[in-house]
Amino acid sequence: MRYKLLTAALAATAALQFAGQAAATDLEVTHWWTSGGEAAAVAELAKAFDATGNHWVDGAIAGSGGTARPIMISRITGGDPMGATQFNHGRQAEELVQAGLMRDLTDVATKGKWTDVVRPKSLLDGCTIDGKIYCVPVNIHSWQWLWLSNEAFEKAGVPLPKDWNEFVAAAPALEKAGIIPLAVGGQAWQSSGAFDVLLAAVGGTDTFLKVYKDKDAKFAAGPEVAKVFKAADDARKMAKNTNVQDWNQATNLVITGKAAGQIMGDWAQGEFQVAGKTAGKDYTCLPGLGLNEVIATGGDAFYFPLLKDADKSKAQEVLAETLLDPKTQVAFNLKKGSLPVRGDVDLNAANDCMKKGLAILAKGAVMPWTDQLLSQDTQKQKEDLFAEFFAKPELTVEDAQKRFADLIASAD
Amino acid sequence: MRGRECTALTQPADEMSKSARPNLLFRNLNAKVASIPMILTAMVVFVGGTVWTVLYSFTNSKLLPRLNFVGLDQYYRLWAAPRWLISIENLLIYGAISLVFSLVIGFLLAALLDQKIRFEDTFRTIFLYPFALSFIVTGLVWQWLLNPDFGIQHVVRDLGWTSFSFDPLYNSSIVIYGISIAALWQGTGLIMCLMLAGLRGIDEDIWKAARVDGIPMWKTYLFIVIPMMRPVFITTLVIIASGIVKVYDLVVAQTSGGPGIASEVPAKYVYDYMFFAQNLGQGFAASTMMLLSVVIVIVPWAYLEFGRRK
Amino acid sequence: MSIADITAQASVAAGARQDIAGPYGPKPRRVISRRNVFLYGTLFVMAVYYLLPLYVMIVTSLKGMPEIRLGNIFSPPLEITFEPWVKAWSTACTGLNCDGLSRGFWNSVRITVPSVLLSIAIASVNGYALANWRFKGADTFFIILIVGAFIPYQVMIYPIVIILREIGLYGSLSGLVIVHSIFGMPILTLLFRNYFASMPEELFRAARVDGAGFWGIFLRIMLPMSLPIFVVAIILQVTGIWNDFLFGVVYTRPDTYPMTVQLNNIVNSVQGVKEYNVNMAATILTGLVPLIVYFISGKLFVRGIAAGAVKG
Amino acid sequence: MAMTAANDTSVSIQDLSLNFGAVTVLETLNLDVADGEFIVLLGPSGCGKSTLLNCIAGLLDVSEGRIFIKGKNVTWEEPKDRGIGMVFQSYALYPQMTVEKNLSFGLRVAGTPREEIAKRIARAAEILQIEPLLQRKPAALSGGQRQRVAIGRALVRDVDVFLFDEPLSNLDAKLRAELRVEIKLLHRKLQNTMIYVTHDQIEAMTLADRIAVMKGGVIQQLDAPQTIYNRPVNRFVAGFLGSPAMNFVDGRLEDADGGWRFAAEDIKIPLGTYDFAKPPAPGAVTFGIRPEHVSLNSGTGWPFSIAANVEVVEPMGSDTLVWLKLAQQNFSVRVTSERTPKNDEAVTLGFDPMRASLFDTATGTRI
Repeated sequence: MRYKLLTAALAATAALQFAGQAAATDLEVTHWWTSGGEAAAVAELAKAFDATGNHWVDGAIAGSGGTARPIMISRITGGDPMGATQFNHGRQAEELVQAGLMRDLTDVATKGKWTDVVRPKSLLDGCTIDGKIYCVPVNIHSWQWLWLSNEAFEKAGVPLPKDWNEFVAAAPALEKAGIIPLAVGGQAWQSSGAFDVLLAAVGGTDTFLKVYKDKDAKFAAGPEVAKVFKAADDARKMAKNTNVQDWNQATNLVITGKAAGQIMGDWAQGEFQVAGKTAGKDYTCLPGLGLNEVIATGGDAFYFPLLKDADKSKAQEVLAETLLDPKTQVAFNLKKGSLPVRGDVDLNAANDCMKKGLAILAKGAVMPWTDQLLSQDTQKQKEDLFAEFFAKPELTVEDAQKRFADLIASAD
Repeated sequence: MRGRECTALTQPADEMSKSARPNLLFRNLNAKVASIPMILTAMVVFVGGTVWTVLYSFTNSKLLPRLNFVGLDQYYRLWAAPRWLISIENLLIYGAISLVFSLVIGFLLAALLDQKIRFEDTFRTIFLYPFALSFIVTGLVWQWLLNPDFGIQHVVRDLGWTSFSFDPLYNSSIVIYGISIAALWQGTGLIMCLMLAGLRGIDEDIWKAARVDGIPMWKTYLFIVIPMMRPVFITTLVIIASGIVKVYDLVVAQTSGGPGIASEVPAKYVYDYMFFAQNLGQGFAASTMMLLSVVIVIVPWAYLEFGRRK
Repeated sequence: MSIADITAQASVAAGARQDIAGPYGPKPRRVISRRNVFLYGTLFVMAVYYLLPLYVMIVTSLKGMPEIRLGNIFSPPLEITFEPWVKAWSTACTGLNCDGLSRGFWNSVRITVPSVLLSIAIASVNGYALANWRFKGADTFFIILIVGAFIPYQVMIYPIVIILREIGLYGSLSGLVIVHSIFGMPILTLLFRNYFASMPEELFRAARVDGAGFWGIFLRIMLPMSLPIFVVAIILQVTGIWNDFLFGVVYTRPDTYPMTVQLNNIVNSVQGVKEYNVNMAATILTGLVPLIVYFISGKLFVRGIAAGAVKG
Repeated sequence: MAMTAANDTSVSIQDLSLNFGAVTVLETLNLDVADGEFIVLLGPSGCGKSTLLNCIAGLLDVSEGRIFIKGKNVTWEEPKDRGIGMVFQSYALYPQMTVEKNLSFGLRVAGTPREEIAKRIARAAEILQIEPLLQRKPAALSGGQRQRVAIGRALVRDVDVFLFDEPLSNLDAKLRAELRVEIKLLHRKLQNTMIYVTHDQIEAMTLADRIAVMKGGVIQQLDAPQTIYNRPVNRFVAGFLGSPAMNFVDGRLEDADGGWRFAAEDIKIPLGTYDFAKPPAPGAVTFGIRPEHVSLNSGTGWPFSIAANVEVVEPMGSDTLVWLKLAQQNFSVRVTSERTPKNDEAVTLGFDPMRASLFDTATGTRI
C-alpha cells in the first residue's frame, strides 16, 4: 500500500538525522505553535529531544490555544493521551490533574533541582497542585508590550511615542497619513488581552491584582477601572480599521508599516525576527506600554498525561529534563522571542527587546497573569465582552464597565 | 396498505393457534437483528447522549463532568449572557434567510432547468458543485471575496467607484446576512437538485391540462405543481432545517463569530463554553436549550409525518 | 357548440389557409424570444455567481505572491506558476511537519472508504427494515433518528468521547468510522426508507411467497434495483465524510488526521503573510475528490434523488 | 355445492378478524373452500377481499382466528410454508431477473435440485406457452406475457392452493377476456384450489364455482354465481352484481285481500308468484328487478300495467338499454328486439314478479 511506503519514507527521512541510535521511543507532543517564529522555536525542542535518542512526533494543531485545547482535553479524557502537551501553565489543566489523568513530575523536579533553577519562583507555583509538580514551564511570556513601527511614525511625521499616552496623542496624525494607529486582530482573545494589558499598565499592578486576584467587583466598577476603560475606548477607536483576524496578521501590519502599533505579547517579536527586522531600528518595543514596566509570569508549559507504556513514561522524563536544559532554553527562547525560565543561562545573543525584558525580570518586577488568576470560564466571558466592546462602538464605556464588574463578581 | 404493522396488535386466538405461534419477540427476528445498529444509535447515542447532557446541565461541571448539582444556575446565567441572546437572534435571522432563499432560489433554478433548455447538464453541474465543498472551504473563499481590502469592494473601488462599500463580514449589523451569502452559494445546488427531481416526477398531463385551461405558468407552479411536490418539500425542509440548527463551521471559517460577537450562533456558544471556557455545565445548558427547541418543533411534526399509521 | 358549428369553423379555417397572411405549417420559432432571453439570462447570471469563487480560487492559486499583493483578485495570472500547488501538496508546514496535504490525503482515503461503506450498509438495511418489515417500536426509533439529524454535532462530542472511551475505540480509525456511520444514519435512513417504500409492495410480497427471507429479499430483490439511491448515498457520504473537520480532529490523532484538518492547519498556520495562493491551491486539492465524484455522477444523482426524496 | 366436511376442505378460515389499530378490516370471518374449488372473492375496493387473500397467504398477520390449509393450522406459518402460490395484480416480476430466473427464484431459495427446477420450468412454460420468452427480462414483455409469467411463478411451486389478487385488472379488455378463459382452462387442467380476488363481476361470474361477495370486511353472500345473481341476499349484493345494475324502486309492501302487493305512488304490483324468503309483513320495502327481466310493450299478459315515457335510448350493439322514470326513480330496461323505442315514446312495462327481489328498505335484507 502506498500509504505505508509513504510513512516509511517519512520515517526514514526523520531517522537520517539521528542515524545509529536504535530503540528510539516515539513520543507524541501536541502544541499550538504553528506561526513562523513559533514553529522555528519548537523545532529546537524537537531537535534537542531527538538528540537524546528518542523521537519527537509533532502534533501541531493550528489555530490557537482555543482550537487546540479541546482536542487535547478530549484525547486525555477519551483515554488516548499523547506523550506530552502544551498548556498555558496556570489553571487550564487544573481539573485534569485533580482527576488523576496527569503525571506527577515531583521526582524529576527534585532530581533536576527545579526549585533552585527556575526563576522567578512563582513560575513553578503555577505547576504545583497540592505540593506536587505537574508541569514543566518552558518560557516566560509577557503580554505587556507595545510594538511600534518606526517607519509608520516617520511617514506620519510624528516622533516615536515613549508611552501609551503619547501614542494615543499621535493617533490623529497617523490616521491622516492613512495608517491604522493600532492593530487589533479580530479574534476575541486579542481584544481581551489588550484590555488586560491596559489594566496593568494604565491602572497599575495593584489595580490589576485587586480586580483579577481579589475579584473585587466594587473596585472593578469604580473610578480606577473607569480610567482603564477610557483607555480601552481610545484603543478601540484607534483599531477600528483593522480587518484581519490572526494576531500575526495584525503584527504583519506593523511590520509592513500599514499599522503604527500593536499591543501584543513578546511572541510578536518572533514575527519581526522572521521578517528580518531589527529591534530599535525598524521597530520599537515598549514593555508595560511604557507606563508600568513589569513582566507577567505567564507562559507556556508542558504537561505529561499518565501513560501505561513504561518506555514512553521513561521518554517523558527525558523530555521533561530536556525542556529545562540550559542549551535548549537558550535555543528555544531566542527563536520564540520569550524569556527563559532559568536565570543561569547565557543570553548574549538576545536582541534589544529581549534584553529589556531580561532587565525587568532581573529587577524582580514580576506579576502573575490572568492564566494563573482566572478560570478559563471567566476568561471566556471576558473575551466575549471585549470582543463585543472592540467591535461595537454603540456599546458604551459605562455599560461595558458595568458588565465587567458583574463578570468579576461571579468570577472564579 | 402496509400490512406487517399489525404484527404487534395480534393476540393469541386460542389454545390451538397458540401452540403454533412463535414468541412475539422472535417474530421478524432478522429485521430486528438488522436494526440493532439503528436501535443502538437511537437509544444510546441520541437518547442516551441527550439525557446525559440534560442531566449534567444542572451541575457546575467545569472541565470534567461532575455530578455537583446547582439547580437552574446555568440556565439563569445562559439567558443573562448577551452572547447567547445574540446567538439566538442570529440563528433566527440566518434560519429565516436560509429557509426562504434556499427554497425560492432552489425552486427557481429547478424550474428554469426544467424548461427543456440546452446545456442543462452544464448548468446543473455549475449550480451543484459548491455542495461538494466543505463549509471550511466555502467560508475561506467567501471570506476572501468579501474582504474589503482586496475582495469585491477593493476591485470595484479600483474601477472608479471609490465610495462603493461592500463589507458584509466586517459590519456588525449585517454580518449574519453576509454569512448567508456563502451558505446559499454552498447549499442551494442540492435544493435545486431535489426540486428538479420533484418537478420531473410531475405528470406531464398536468402541464397539458393547465395549458389547455389557459392557466399562466406561474399560477400552475404555485397552485398545482408545488402542492403536488409535498414529499420533496418535506425532505428538503428536513435537510435545510437540520443544516440551520447545526450551523457552525461556516461562521468559524468566515468570521469566528466576529466582528466582536455579532455573528455568534448557538452551536458555537455550546462548543466554546464546553471546550474553550472549560465550563461543561454552561455548554450543556446551552445544548439542552437547543435540543429542547429541536424536540418541540420536530417531534410532533416527525410523529405526524412518519409515525402515523396509514 | 353543435357539430355543425364546428364543421363550419373548420371550413372557414380551411378557407383562411389559402390567405397569404394566415398561419400555416409549423409555428415559427424565434431563437431570441423574450422567454429565452429571460431564461438563459437568469441562468447565466446565476452561473456567474456560482462560478466566481471557483474562478478566483483557480486564478489565485496560479499566481505568485507578489502578483497577488499588487493585482486584483479577478485578473488572470500574468505569469502562471504551479509552485503554490506543489507547496500545498507536499511542502507546506504545520508545526514541524512539512509534507503538505499529501499525508492527509491518504488518511482521508482510509477514513472515507470504510466510513462510506459501513454507513451505507447500515442505513440501507435500516431503510429496508423500516419500509418493509415494520416491527413494534420501529417508528419510534426512526423518529428519534430523524430528530437526531437536527442535533448539532458539537452537542454530542462529549457523550461520544465517553462512549468511545468505554468501548475502547477512542482515537482509533474504527472509532471515527463508527462516529461517521452514526451521524450519517438519519438522513441516509430517511432516503433509503423512502426509496424502498416507493418500490412496488407486491414485489416484496411475491418474494415472500417465493420463500425468500429478510436477507434474501434484501440482497437478491431489493439491492439489484437500488442503484440510483446508492449513488445518492455514496455522493452524500463521500462529500460529507471527506469534508468533515470536527470529528476528524476530535476523534483521531495527528498521524491519522484527514485532509481537511491538514487544510485547516495550513491555512491557519500563518507564517508572516497569508500565502493566499497556497491556501487556494490547498483548498482546491482538498475539494477535488468530492468534486470529481460529482462531475462523474451528476446525472445519476438527480435520478437517485428523484427516487429517494420525491416519494414519501 | 354443499358445505364440505373439514377433512376435504382445502382452505378453512375460522373466526378470522383483523384490526389496524382501531379500524376493523375483517370481522369474525368464516370461509371453507373445498379441494379443487374455484372461489372468487368479489367486492368493491376497500371491502377487505385483498386483505383476506393476504391473510391466507400469510402476508398479513391476523388479529383473531385461525387459518387451515390442507387441514394444517397455518395461522402463524411463513408464506412459503403454506403450500400456496400467488399471482399479483402488478405481476410483481423481479425486474432484474430473466423470465427463467423469475420462475425459478422460489425454488432456488428453497434449494431445489437443479434438474427438478428445469423440469418444473419446462412444464410451466409449456402449459403457459411462454417457452420463447424464458431468456427475456420482464421489461421486454407485454402485459399479457408478464401476467403469464406471473402465473407460471405460482405454477412451478407445485402447490395445492393458488391465490390470485386481481390478476387481470391491469390488462386491456381484449386480453382480459383471453386470459380469463386461459385461467379457466388452467383450473380445469390442474384441478387445484383457487382463490381469486376481483372487483370485476364478469370474471367472478365466469370463473367461480362459488362467489363470496364482500363488503366492510364481512362476507355478504357465498353461493354459486347463478344463485347470487338471481337471489341476492341483500340489496348490496343485488346492486353490486349485474351491468347495468338492478333497478330499485322504493315503496311499501301491502296486504291486499289475501295477496301481497308492492305499491309506490300509483304503481301497484301484485306479487302472486314471488318466492318470499321469509314471512312477509307490511312495511317499507325496496323492489328490485334486473333490466333484462323487464319487457316493453309486451301486451297485457301481466296482472298489472305500468306506463312510462322513454327518456334516453342507449344502443349497446347486441342490445339496447332504454331509460325511463318510475315513481320518480331511474329505471332501465334491456331490449333485444328489432324495434327499439324512440326518445319520448310512451311505453308499457311488464315482468314476472317471480324474477324480482324484495328488500327490507331499513335493513336491506331480502324478504
